[in-house]
Amino acid sequence: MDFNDTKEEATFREQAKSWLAENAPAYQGDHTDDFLAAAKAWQKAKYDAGWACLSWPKEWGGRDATPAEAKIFADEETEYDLPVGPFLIGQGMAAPTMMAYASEEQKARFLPKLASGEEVWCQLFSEPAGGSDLAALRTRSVRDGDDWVINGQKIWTSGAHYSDFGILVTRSDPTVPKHMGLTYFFLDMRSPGLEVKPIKQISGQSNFNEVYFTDVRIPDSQRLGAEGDGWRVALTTLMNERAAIGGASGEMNFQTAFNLASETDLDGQPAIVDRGVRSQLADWYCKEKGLEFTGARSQTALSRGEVPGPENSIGKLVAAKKTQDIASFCIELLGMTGVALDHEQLSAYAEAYLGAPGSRIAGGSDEIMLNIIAERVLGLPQDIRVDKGVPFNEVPMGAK
Amino acid sequence: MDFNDTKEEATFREQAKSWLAENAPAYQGDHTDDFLAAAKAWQKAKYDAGWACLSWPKEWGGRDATPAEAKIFADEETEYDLPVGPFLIGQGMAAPTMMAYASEEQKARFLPKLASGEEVWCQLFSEPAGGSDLAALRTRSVRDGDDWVINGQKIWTSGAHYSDFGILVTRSDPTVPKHMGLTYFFLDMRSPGLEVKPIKQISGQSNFNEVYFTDVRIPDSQRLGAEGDGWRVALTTLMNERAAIGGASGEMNFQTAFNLASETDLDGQPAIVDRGVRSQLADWYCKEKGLEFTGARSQTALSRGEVPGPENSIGKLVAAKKTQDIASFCIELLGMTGVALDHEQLSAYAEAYLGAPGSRIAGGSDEIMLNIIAERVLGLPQDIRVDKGVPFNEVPMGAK
Amino acid sequence: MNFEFSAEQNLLREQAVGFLSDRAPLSVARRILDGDETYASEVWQEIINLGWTATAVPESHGGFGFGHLELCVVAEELGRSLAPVPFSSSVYLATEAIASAANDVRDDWLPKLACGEVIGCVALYEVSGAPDPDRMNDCTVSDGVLNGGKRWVTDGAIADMSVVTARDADTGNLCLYVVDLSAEGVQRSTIDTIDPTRNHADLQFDNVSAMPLASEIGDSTGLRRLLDRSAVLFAFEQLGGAEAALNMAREYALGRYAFGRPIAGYQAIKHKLAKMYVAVQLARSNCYYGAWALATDAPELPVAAATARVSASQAYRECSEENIQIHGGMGFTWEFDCHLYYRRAKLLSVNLGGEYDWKHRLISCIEADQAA
Amino acid sequence: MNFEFSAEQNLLREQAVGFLSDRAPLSVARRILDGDETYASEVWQEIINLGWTATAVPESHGGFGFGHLELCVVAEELGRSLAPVPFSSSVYLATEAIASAANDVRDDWLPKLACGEVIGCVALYEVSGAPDPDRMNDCTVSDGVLNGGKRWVTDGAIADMSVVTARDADTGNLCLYVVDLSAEGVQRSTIDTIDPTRNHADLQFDNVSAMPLASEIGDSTGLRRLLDRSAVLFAFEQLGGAEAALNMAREYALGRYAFGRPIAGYQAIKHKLAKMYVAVQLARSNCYYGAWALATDAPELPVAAATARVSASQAYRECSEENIQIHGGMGFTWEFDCHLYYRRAKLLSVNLGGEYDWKHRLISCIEADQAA
Repeated sequence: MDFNDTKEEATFREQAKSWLAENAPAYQGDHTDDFLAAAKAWQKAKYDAGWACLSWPKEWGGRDATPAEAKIFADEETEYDLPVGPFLIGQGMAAPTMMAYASEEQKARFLPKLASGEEVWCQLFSEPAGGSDLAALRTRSVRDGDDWVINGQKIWTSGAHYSDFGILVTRSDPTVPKHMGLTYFFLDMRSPGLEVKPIKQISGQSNFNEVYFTDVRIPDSQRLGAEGDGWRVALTTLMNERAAIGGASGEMNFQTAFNLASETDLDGQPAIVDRGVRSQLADWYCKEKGLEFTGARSQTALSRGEVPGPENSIGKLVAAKKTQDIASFCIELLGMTGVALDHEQLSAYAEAYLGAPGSRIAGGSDEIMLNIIAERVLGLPQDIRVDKGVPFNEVPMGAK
Repeated sequence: MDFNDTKEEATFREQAKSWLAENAPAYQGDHTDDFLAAAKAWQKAKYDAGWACLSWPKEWGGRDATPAEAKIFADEETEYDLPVGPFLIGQGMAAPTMMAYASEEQKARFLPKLASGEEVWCQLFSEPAGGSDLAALRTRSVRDGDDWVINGQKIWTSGAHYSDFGILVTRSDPTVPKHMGLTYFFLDMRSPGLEVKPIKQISGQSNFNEVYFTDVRIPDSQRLGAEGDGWRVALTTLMNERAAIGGASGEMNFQTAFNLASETDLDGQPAIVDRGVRSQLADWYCKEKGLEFTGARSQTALSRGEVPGPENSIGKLVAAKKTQDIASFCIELLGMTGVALDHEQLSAYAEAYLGAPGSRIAGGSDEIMLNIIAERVLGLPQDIRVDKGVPFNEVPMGAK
Repeated sequence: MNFEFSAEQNLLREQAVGFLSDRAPLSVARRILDGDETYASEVWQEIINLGWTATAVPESHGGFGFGHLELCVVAEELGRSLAPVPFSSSVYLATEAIASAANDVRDDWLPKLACGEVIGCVALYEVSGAPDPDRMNDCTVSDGVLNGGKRWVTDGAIADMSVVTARDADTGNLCLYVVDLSAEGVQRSTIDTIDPTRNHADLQFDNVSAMPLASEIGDSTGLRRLLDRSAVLFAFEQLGGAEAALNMAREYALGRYAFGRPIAGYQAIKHKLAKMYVAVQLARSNCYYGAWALATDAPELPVAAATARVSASQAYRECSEENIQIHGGMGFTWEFDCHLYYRRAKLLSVNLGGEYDWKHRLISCIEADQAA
Repeated sequence: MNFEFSAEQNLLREQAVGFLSDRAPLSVARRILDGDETYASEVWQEIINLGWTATAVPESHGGFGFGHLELCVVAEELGRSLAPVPFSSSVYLATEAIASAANDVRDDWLPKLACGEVIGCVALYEVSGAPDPDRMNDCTVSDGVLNGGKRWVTDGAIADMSVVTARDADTGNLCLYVVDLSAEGVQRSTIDTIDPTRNHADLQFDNVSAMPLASEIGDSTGLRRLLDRSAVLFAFEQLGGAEAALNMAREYALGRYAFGRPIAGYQAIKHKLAKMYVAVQLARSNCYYGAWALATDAPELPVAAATARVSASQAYRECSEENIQIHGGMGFTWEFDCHLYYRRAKLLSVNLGGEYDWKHRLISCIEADQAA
């Protein structure tokens, strides 16, 4: 029971650390001006030096590293504030799917450019009417000669506006049960008939898009898996989702609340003196440490060549609610200062409070996380599915 | 918006108050020696003076009072510590069922003795395998000439050991769906073949019994409703349940915690000085007042001739958990004193902590209360019933 | 027992519901959110025409002479509609303060507030935290002249007059003063908050004429009473908002299908909605307690106000957060209305001091009662 | 990264699981609950034979010289089994205290504790509340003679020796002393608690000979260190109990049918179990942190111990309460085993100071760290 690397891991970490120390700072910090260009430059630098997509085969731009090594590099990389977001989906979800289902030619054509950051990919799965019922998608694909013609709408597509390619699940046959009529493709995001619209969130930010398809044509050669077998392909993609998304970020954490409570007056004393405040802070500290050390246990499993299980779902569940609660606590402590403009923008606490609902929902709501834990970890029965075996076009859909 | 009675109600309350002031004290206080005898004496006193079962017709021992008047008397009655428990089920649940389904002769025979307290009744519905699925009962009734023969087991029967009669739901036909094969009876609790065993609870008390039936015979004349129509009769009984049970008692309430926090040292000061403690206390105060005034709103509905709805389920839900939390809080505040013997018995807080789980479950668990509110108040869909329309003897039952 | 609103009061409610759903649906709040207006002036004008601003003002001063129960009804419905108007500032706060002022001040201002000729507000804050009299030291009045600054004044950029807490330069007592905001020396700068549907401004006073509300009320007694009374009305706004968020969540859950059935049929959602309902019911019952105490000026007012306020803040927080959660992905989009309640809930929760402060105060009031 | 128990430690765990499920199933705890025995002496004897009491004692003093990680493994499994034996008192507390004592005391007592020849305990409490050094003033030692009383001593009626906190009559310092409980002048009276499966007694000392553990440790330093170290081990017992309660609930929910299907399939139950699982996982991870700090005697020990303790107390409370709730009517019967966890959870939660105290302490430790 220690926090130390094995000898091999320590060597690897040293190499990673030293390469990062030399190269990362140049790409660090404020990259809002041209975030994508900065991200591509950093990815290219990693690729050129052999630090991109570590666990991938060498022939596609990786270095055949172990999952533990990949995690070590990722951890060290987060010590710097680097622009890595645009590649998470392409490298984390599209690439494993391409590896499993694309032709050798396609792999040779696309994977190295995913690794080098030259091309950015997005994922076109969710639809407005679907929500947590992912397979209830309606975007239609109809075969037309050597092409497929796509009509419909996707939603929650991160990075659609700057992506070069996308992975897409469609319904090719609505007359069979839900999971059986799906077909999976990848496509050029500049295809005619494809329109991207940003979604404005509560927080005012737009991290997601809606994508509209009007007679978009995809060559059949870009089908992944057999016609009607799209759900199986999608599961390959989704199995990699949790790993790619990671925990909710911790902009509002214990330390935020601790610092604020130390600086803010409550009844003539610093709020931190108050035992009720302390109790609340201690709760968050224990949650945060609990997640941190759960992470250490996962890393240990990787080190031992084991696969960490869906128990990692607790990270998102606990962290997102904690962020909301900490933001709310800080606002209440500050009173009106907490909800008002501060140096031309809303207080960081108000911003976090507005952003938190998104964190509690995007990538799977609290309730979905609980279902995952209940079913996949504890082995409890699935919810009853009234749509089981029912042809998709006969399943009740409601109005919304 | 006031707490005042209407003129008629005020007059009635005055009469009730003055009669109670004159008569109640004689039956008040420690009645542990022969609880049942004390209860019967008090009921008889009320009956003789015309204060028993106020809302019943006069011919059966009541006085045709309005529901609001009945509630006023009940409220005034609780100002004294009187032994009323043994009659709640008989008068509150058995009697309305008898009024609806028994013959005129039977009503004349049984109702006045229910009102006078001469005879005590119990309710034989729940079974070990049933739980919240009340209709899944298995106790069999088989027609044999003019009699029915009963075999099986009931559970959670309050007062079975001192009751004279009982109301009973049985399964007369297991080959039809759950709700369709039930038949309802009343029976003499001294019938041969009937055995009562007390259930010991966590708290060490025994408020409930198991009742075993071995070839118990009931005359067909004591059937209530048609053969196979028992569920409809049972619903009549159950509709009166919430009213009869009322909220969980508040032995551990805000004042308990407030007093203890005022007397107990925390870090060199009374705990009440601590804002975290205050915040906790305030929560309970708001819950308690919220329930109290929700009661006032129900009483208003009665005064206006309206029927208070199932929103009263919130009383049990909120109060039972609050009791558990207050007991737990008090224990934690006291440390070892809270869990140890104090004057030859466990601290009142430890006793309450041991009793609380029963309150959170008996009469419908927290989860059932939430379902009731969701379905009956908010009109949300029922849970999916996989046993719907399935013959009872083909429904999966599990091992427990 | 008559612990409900009367038939007449419920008639007023029906009228309010009809008017607000017609003239102040959520699209009006959204117009203010997305646009440059500081408030919905046409809705405000109609509210004046309906006489709501005069509800609890005595007939002697141009009001309707209804009691405060009627005002509670209006407050609940305004809270439900999220109407972006300066009602709370002008009516719960300024009018309440002026109504208890000395004769001359009252006779001067009350009719104008009642008939809507002027919009009032109350300026309390100088520093962060709850509105604590001990931490109001910047504004002082000397020889009837006010100097100093106030922050985060709700409707500060809209109002024509403001009640201001300030120190009497001679005695050091914290008193309530009334100030004409059109006077020279008043500077206002609009600030944005988490809820852009309500106007807020910082105010600066440089040698501005200020009238004491009542010379005999020293220290914080007058302020405390004002906060308690307005807290009941704010609690009703919170109650209305909480119930609206619950209803919105319920509607959505009934209409939204997943796996072939409405999500309202899944226990996770059912029980969440049931818990929201419980929170709303407890808040409603406690708000009625507050209303009774407010209307009868009962000695229980401080306890009742704190009880109502704590319950209503809790209910609104829970309902506004869970409403988003039940909406799933749609819930955190700008396009859906969920965030309007989420924003308003947080604003209303902190604007008279947060839940933790009111809980502290509640126990203090109970301690005082039980010691007496 | 190697933040898990080692293969050897897991082997020890397997042995412990095997032994305890065979020799100390819940029926043993129930025997003590319902009967007159103070503890399961036959289980205790076998535990001694297995050498568990010698786990972390150095070989020089008759122990196995394993580290404290092995002791954590044993603690978790004992917590899971609810074995009614004086292990925590004798090993986590008395042995830990003696192990850090001055040479003569250590050499005298440690081998006896290690080989199980004597059972030890620690006597801390004089008044209600957390074990606060400032509130231990009744017991004093003058010229090596102890007078005073201690209350609620776990295993006080079973133990052969006790470590006692008492004031040095000369300096007023609170020090740790060791007392032979068979000595004349020791009076013990067994008391009952919420968890009758564990023995408790009040102790009275009238002129009893007492040896200081270490003359140089004055005030509460020694006590504090002892509490921190034992808190980690208690946290592991709580973790084991919490997980056992979770597993019991899960099993029951899978086998119990309502409306034709297992109640484990209803979201209200599913999500409850998932939340219990989350609490247990967070507690487990934090317990490992505590174990690491304990085993390496890291400067993080105070923070790590408090973190483990708070998390484990929370997890055990939640799991033991919800286990009953999931069992429904059966859950609150004496006959079902749910209450065994419910009782033990509450006992363990308060016996070194409750959750609220440990949270306070956690923040104090963090403040000290961040100030340094």
